[in-house]
Amino acid sequence: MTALEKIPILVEAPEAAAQSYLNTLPLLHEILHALRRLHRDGTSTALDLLAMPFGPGDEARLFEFLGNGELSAELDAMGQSSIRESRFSGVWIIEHKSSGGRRVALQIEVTRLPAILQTQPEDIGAGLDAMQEALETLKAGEPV
Amino acid sequence: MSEATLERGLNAFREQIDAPVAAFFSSCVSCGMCAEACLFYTETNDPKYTPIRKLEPLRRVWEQEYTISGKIKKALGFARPVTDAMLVEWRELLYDSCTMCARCSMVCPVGNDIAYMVRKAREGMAASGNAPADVISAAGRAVKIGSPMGIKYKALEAQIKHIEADSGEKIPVDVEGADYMALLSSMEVINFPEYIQSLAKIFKQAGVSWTLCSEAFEATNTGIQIGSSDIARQLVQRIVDGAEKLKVKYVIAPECGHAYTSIRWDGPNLIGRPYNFRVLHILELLDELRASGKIRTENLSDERMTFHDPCSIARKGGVIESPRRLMDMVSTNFVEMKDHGKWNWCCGGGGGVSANTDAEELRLKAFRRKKEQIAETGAELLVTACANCRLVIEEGLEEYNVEMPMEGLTELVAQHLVVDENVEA
Amino acid sequence: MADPRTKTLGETLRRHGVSRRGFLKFCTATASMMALPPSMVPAVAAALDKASRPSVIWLSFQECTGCTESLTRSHSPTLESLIFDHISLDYHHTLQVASGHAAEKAREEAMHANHGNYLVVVDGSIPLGNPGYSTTAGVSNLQTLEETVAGAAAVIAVGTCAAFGGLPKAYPNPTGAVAVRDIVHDKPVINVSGCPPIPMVITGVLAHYLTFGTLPQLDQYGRPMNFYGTSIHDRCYRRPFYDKGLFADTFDDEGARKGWCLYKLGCKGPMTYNACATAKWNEGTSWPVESGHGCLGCSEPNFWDAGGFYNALSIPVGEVSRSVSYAAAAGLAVGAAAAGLNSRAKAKAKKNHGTVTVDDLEKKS
Amino acid sequence: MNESMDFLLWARGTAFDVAVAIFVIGVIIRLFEIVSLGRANNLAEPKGSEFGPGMKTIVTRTLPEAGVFKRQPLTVIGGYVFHFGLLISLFLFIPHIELFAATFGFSWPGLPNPIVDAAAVLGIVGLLAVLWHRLTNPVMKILTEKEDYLVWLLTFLPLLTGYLAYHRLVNPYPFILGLHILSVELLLVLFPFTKLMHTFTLFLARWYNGAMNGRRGVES
Repeated sequence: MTALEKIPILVEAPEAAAQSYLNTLPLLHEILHALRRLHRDGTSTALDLLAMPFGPGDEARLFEFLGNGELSAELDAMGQSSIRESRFSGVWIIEHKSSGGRRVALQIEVTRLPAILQTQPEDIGAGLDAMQEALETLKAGEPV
Repeated sequence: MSEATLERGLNAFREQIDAPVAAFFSSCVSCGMCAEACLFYTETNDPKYTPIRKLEPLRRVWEQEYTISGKIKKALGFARPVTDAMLVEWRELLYDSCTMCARCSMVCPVGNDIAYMVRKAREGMAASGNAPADVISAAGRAVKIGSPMGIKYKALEAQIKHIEADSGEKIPVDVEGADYMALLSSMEVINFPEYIQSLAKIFKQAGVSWTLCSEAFEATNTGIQIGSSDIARQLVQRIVDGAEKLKVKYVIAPECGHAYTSIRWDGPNLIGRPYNFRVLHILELLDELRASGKIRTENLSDERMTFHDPCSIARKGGVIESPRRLMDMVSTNFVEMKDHGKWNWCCGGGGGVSANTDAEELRLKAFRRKKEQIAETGAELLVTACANCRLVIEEGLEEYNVEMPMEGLTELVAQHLVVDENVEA
Repeated sequence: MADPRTKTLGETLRRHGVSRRGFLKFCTATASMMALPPSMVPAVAAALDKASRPSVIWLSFQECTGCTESLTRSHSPTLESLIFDHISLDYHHTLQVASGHAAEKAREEAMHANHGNYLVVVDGSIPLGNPGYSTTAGVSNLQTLEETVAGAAAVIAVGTCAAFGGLPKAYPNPTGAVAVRDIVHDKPVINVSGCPPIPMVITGVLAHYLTFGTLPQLDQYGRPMNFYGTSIHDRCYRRPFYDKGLFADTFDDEGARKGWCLYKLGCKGPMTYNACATAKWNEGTSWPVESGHGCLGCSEPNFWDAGGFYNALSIPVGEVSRSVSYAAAAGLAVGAAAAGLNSRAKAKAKKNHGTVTVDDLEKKS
Repeated sequence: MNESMDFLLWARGTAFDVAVAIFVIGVIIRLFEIVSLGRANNLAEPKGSEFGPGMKTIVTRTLPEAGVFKRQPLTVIGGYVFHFGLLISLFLFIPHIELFAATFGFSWPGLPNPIVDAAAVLGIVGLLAVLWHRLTNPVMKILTEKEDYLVWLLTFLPLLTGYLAYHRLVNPYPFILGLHILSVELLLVLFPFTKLMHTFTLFLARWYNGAMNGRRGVES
């Protein structure tokens, strides 16, 4: 993005951004249905927002509507990721960026807790090893 | 003179086809609406009587001779030719089951004037010797004797004497320089001489200078009915000669439908020049006399009366409002039929059908349409202005055992006429 | 890398210190890139974990290098680059360091070592008019292609030139250009059309092969359904304007400013199948319609010859008004002749009129 | 291998030019053929004029007479529905207007697509209804010839393929769009040589009818 931002761009069509393209409403209904399913029988749903035909401003309007909830988390693995609950509990917005800062995935997850927040079994193993090694290093003498 | 052959008939078709005919055939989409306007279909439910279908021979000639695609089809052998056998089959359709009433011409969504084309198709039928035998004989009598019913002037002369003796009215004959020359249909001479008497009474009161012509009293034109312009021309010429000889200003068509159209609308085109007199229908003249105050009526009847519009006078002749004003002169209780004026239903006997015994059974079937129409009005008296309609309706009513008196409108006006004894003829 | 071919993608990433969370994130992004639904992420993860490293040979024929540019134009490390890092790109004119005989030798070695397993990527069309129109190291494109493809597992035709003949094939096709599919009949050929194709789509196809070891489901043009299954029109954010009948008539009118449908300005979205509307370009910044210009239909066969770019799709390719006026002139001439024939025929009928009298109304038997 | 796109290009290119040329030449020939047959100068003293009543009949014949309407409502309603559906789809769909604009150099406002879509559905339903009527009504049965079915099909196909193309019910789109255009070309090619000519000649026919009756003082 950095290189593109250096190019002076005159935005000729501010009206275009200001209007709704009617594409977000069906999506919001889809989220509502997913939330209803989650409430009823605990079924989780994930929606890939990059596969949505968004027009200018559609995404901003969607996020404005969803708002911010109680919880938000940052993940630093192969680039930054942000995971936050919307003002509607159970509706999560997950954005993954690459190490270069480019967005590689944008999802809505309708679930109790997004899986990516849970520690993965493989990582627990790695954590166990790492902690053991750290403690062994500690035994060598220095105080904590 | 030439012989009645298929080729002469086909040639007549070729001659008759003009731009309107080509436009009509090009426009037909076989929707069948014309059938619903035709009493021969509505009363029989037999689809073969669908008006546009009656024109198939003419249509084929048009397609094969006057369109590129038709010529190609013909060259490739796909075209179905018009044969003598076909024309024989079509005789019933073009003569027995069509009175040329032109009701179909009024409803066709694409605007086809089917009656106009039937008239033209009959040229080919007559020329190829496929006209009905009865109409052929009537045409022979009309040309050779002077009237399709075979009556000569002598018969009329006798009637005139009779009327003059009975009523004391004077019937002027061959008066040179009279304003009006009245024409008659032979039916009036034989069946309804009251008409002649009524004319005398009304004209005397109105101070109209009129005459009959001993050489040209017959107004009907079998040539038009059979579909031969050559014969029709001979018959019209007789009237034109008579009128010109007597130097009249007006010729008055009698209470007869096709007589009016043939002398009023076809005549000048048959003889190839405009007249030097004008043609009026008797109802038009009476309406003029009414408007100018020359005739008045009294003792209006409160009998429930209805009026049957003869197709040739109303829908095909444009005399629609005059009879209504005249009805109001004689009745306080005039009721219209549901479909009237230009939308009237034919009596079933026009266009030569009443003269054609082959068509009799069908005509009586088709008459049910008129019978119902009359019944719907609840009228006690049926008035019309065509001797042929009157005979056909009387016969039809008799067939269905309906009691219903009938009158000619001219006679009714004469009956209610205010007669001022001081007026001199 | 000791023996890169034996290593799975999971191992490679773990060696790079990528956590399982990071791997899951990578899989989510990959699934998104392959246009797979999020529910497929676990399957993608399981497959990618075990994915081995394929050898890829990239052949460039009659092309403009736009396709390679599209793929490599990223400014920052991307997912595509990760996928690319994992494949073994053993031959690519533009990108490889080796040149001349060394380069050709690398290709031959890769073909030999991975016989039956390597992927061939082709960009550019193949001239059949005269082999001399395009050669590499004195070898005609046709020969190179046939040789290289012989031992390949599959061929990916990247760009409209390779997929459909593209601009070289545009009328009057001076070089006799043909598409890969016109030559290769005995190997699976995946067409990744577009001029250029969306980089994510190129990588997505590679990722699919990498992930599942199979070729994706293809449409009738041999294109992966998950990218080319829906038209631009059906996924266009301006579609509601089309449905409402709101169109831009010029590029600077009110409709254009308000972002209305560009159909009248020649947008070929309705006949074009591609993922631009969702994948977008320039790192997801925008795409032609969003920037205010109609779709040219560049991922479709013969798009170059499909009439003016600025003519609505419903306007015929030729000049109709000219055809109409010529036809009208011809019609007047032929019509006049037909009219003459009819008038003559009718005049003749009038001349042949046999007078009808009452004595000859009956047929003579 | 690019069959459907090649097909679309052919339909939008050569085939369209040929079809339009045949259509234009054919229609002109047909009109010349009709008018060249002439109409005799009428010598009878007129009761009314010809031109005005002729023009009036062109308009008034669009409405049916009450009596025949009651007897055959399906002919009238089916006819209206399919004609309006067809005409709206043909002349008020914006992609079609673009084509007319490119051909004649002027255009007119169109209708939103859902309305055109509804009109096309009505057109299809209307055509199916009139076909059913033609197959069952005794009058239409006796009048109907092969050409009537051909003409029906020629009219039906563009509506059907247009509907399928608009809703993208057939894949790939270029194929169905090509079929749609081809069906129109078929219509154009056969138009001048079939009853489809009524589209133009009905104006002549109605005018003649109105004029000939108007001369006699009758409104027809």
